[in-house]
Amino acid sequence: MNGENISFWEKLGKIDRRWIFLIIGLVVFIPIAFGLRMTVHVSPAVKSAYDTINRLPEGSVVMISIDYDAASMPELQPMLKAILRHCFDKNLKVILINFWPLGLPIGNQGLEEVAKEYGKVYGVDYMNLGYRPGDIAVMLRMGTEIRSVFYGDIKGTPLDSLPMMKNIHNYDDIAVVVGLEAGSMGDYWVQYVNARFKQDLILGVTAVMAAGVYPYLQAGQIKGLIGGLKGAAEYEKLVNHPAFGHIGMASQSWAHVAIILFIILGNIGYFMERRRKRGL
Amino acid sequence: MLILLIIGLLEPPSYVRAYDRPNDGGGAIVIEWESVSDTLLKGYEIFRRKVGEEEFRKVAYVARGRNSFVNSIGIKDGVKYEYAVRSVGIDGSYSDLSIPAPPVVSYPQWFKKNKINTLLAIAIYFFLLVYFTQAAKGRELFIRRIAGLDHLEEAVGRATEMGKPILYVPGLSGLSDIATIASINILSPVAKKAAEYDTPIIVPNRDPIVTMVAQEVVKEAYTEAGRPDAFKRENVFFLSDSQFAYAAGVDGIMVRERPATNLFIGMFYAESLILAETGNMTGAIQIAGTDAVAQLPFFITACDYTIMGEELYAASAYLSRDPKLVGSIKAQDWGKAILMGLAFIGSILSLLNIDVVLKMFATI
Amino acid sequence: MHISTNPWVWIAAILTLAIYSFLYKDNPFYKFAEHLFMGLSIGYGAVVLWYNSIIPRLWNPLAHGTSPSRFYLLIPIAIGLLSFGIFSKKYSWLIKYPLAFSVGAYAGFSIPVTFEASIFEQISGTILTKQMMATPWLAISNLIMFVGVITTITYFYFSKHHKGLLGKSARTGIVFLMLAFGASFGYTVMARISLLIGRMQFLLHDWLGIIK
Amino acid sequence: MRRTFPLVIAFTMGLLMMIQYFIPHPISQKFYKIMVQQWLIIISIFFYVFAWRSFGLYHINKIKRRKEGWWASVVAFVGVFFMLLAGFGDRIPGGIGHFIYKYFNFDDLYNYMFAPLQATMFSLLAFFIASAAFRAFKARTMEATLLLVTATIVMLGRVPLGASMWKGLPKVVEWILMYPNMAAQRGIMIGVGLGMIATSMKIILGIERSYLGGE
Repeated sequence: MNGENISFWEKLGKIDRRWIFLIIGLVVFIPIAFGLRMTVHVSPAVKSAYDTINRLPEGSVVMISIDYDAASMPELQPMLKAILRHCFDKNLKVILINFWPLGLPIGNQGLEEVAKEYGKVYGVDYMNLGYRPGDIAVMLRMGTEIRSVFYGDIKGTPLDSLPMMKNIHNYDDIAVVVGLEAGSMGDYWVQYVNARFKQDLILGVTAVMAAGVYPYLQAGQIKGLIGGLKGAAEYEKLVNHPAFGHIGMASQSWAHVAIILFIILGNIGYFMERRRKRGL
Repeated sequence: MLILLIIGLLEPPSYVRAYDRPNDGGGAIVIEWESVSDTLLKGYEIFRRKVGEEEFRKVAYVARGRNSFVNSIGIKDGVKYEYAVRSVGIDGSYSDLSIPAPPVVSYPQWFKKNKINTLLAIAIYFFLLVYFTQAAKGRELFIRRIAGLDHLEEAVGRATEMGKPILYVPGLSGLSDIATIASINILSPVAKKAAEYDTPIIVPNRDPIVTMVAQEVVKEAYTEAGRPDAFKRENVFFLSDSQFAYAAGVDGIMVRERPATNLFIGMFYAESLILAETGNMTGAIQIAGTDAVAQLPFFITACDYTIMGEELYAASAYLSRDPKLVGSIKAQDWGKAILMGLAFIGSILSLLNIDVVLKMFATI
Repeated sequence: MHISTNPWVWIAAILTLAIYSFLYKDNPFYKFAEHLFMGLSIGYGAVVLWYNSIIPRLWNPLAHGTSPSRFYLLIPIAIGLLSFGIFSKKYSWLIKYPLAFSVGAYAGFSIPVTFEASIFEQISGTILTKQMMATPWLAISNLIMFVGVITTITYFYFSKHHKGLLGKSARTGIVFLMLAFGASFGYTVMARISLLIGRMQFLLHDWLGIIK
Repeated sequence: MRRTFPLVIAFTMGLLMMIQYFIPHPISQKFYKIMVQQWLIIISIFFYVFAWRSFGLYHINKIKRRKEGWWASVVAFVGVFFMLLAGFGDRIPGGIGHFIYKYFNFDDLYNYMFAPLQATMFSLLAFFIASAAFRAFKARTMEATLLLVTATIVMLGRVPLGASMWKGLPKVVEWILMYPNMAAQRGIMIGVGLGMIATSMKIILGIERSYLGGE
């Protein structure tokens, strides 16, 4: 009896890795396919991002910068959608801007999708500036006049023919800039736009970057920080619209639990084997 | 109404000064002023004119809270400029222009004075290196054991016993990464051993220049081993220059050619674990070596031995025992000792409010 | 369910599944996808090289440029052409010229930059300041950090036996190294799972249309 | 000519590139720009010819010898051909150019073939990170135990589950990342920095010359 028992654990400890692949695939697949969700606790960093936007009076302008591409889409797109829902719900005006050319279609797709949900009108409630090369130079020149860099919007429509842009010229007319970051543009927003123009900033970053950006929040250079899919899920909770962040977070959590269980099983197998070998 | 107007009148900034930006290639002037404390203040406008011109022209606006600005647009070296600043209120009103700063000229410098510490550090290290490489001539110097390097020969031997090839991945970067050069230095003795044992060595490459260098190095190793005819050029080849296409290709080689020994040495990125896990699946003995801090954890978990960080740069000395190269390791160790000493002294001094050492390591 | 009717999406989905089939074992589907991927990458690289390097850096200045300095471009072209010596046995040594030129330049360039980024910045971050000792908790944390940096450096000490004080210090360094590697490993898991989530999203949303 | 002169070139170039860092004067800036943005790139272009030849020979060799699975090498060439056609097809005049442009659109080829392949290969890491953890994280020695315990704590602290088990966990994780983790990374970087600089100096001095290949 006992012998069988031990060999079971030992076998488990040496299980073919394809079972592990299968389990990881399943724990990620199931929550997505069946829309399973996860209870999420809101962290202060995300709450403070939410509060910053929530405090804005109706009609204020929020600029969202799409600084990512397809590779970071699973983490940052849910963030974009949650923030857009918050803005449209509060009747804030949204300007999208892109610093990664490959992010252009991704950002626009998210914007149009959420705008449709809320019945918002292009050019009146929201608009997309598109992409201009030049990173920091573009950021700095928008400090004096947006039109000095963007003559038209993403489709080439002159800015002045969009009703909402009439009184928007530079950062003075923008209440908050939200940077969704997969690279170094977030540092530029802080080091150039916040430092030089005292512009209020919120950053949404990939999970890997979160620890590196945290000091900005501590130093008060940014008003809020949304980190990874987890941050997106927290924001979804705050705007009361659980969506992909929650689902993705369920996948994440189950995958993490699965890996930790693997580690534990592996160790049980290892100790059983060692005990048996000592016994012999 | 009148009272409001009087209160609303903004003061111009005082004590405006302008000077050539130091340590640059010219074409930039720094303007500074004393900030105005007024709740109605929105920011400042900066004006410029060439000496001799009548009218000031606006060159920039900065928000309140800052009291300096670098003017680098439209500045010609050797031309005299005058600057003045005025305050702007939140209601759109503005003050008079300040008293202009004395005329200023921008010019390029020939030496970055703020980088003198870097230059000095290079000089000291260079001296150490030259001293120890010369002093080491004809002497046997000690190097501590480096496990990963010790097992290189054993790994080559195992492939020979099993009659299977060796896979050598020289990293995914080019020669601009010094780690790649370190990898080439290790490839040379490994290829030589492989040639002696008559074991094929497969070297897939991602960088065109590295492909060429690797071919030359392997060919040379075969010649040195006295078997130039055994060298097969098609075994050292260019696989793909895209990171993941390269990883897919190397995975394919590992499952089809079944090398008994995989060596991943050089610069690696996220693909490190894809390579190392696939290699582990095929049951190969694996030695990795990289200075990419972010990839070390994955190599450590998936490979049998890992040459970590600086060990990679000690490799060529360790394997060749060439006194000159071993001497350079001595210099590296002296560098570490000096830096540790300075970190100690610097900490003690800085806690006593003396920041000399801290300033020595400034990089501004 | 709204299965995609876009043939391109089907191609992308089939290629995705072909790569995943490798997880079970090597098979012709993976081999097909792998080789297609390598081929595409070479073609893509060539197109990018043509439009991003050859046209703007070589063709345009030489064919359409007017400044006399454009003829200086003939120097790197000449140096680059030497690499073709490799195609002949007799002149293969010519390759050493472009190699020495590039490697020498990169080596010289990296020296001051490495000094500042890898050494100056790191040492000045390690030196304890009054701010870092502001509260007892901060002080303990930063002292641990300081000890960690010093002992890790001693682990990389090569020219002395790791015995006595040096040995103890190096062993402490290993403790810090292991802590760091474990932390980085655990920290990265989330990002890697996200990549898989992204592909699942593509398969279930863009291709099969099961999820919104 | 064959041995010494390349070393002289490496020495000169190394010294010039190092010195330019300390000179802000426009002459020095221009030298840097011309070298890094023009010359070094132009020189590397020529090596691609060699690389493509190497790629071609590798696959032609397999096809010629009818090595097992040689058909895959044909697929590789088809891939190259598709991409080249899509990239340069618009330069082919007339009906063929139009046909190519319509059916071999460069962006489509990139977005629906190249990019998904890339993303999928990358995502294999999700599986491999799990199997690597399972296999290697065993409490064999003190060091291995430390590695596995830290990894597990950090993993738990990154998901909501960890925080619901113990509220302080995310803080602990942050502390580990900020202090001990940072310390070791700094230590490694300083060592690596010294090693890299020493190697660079040895290249400039001609002590390290194996990158030049044989004599």
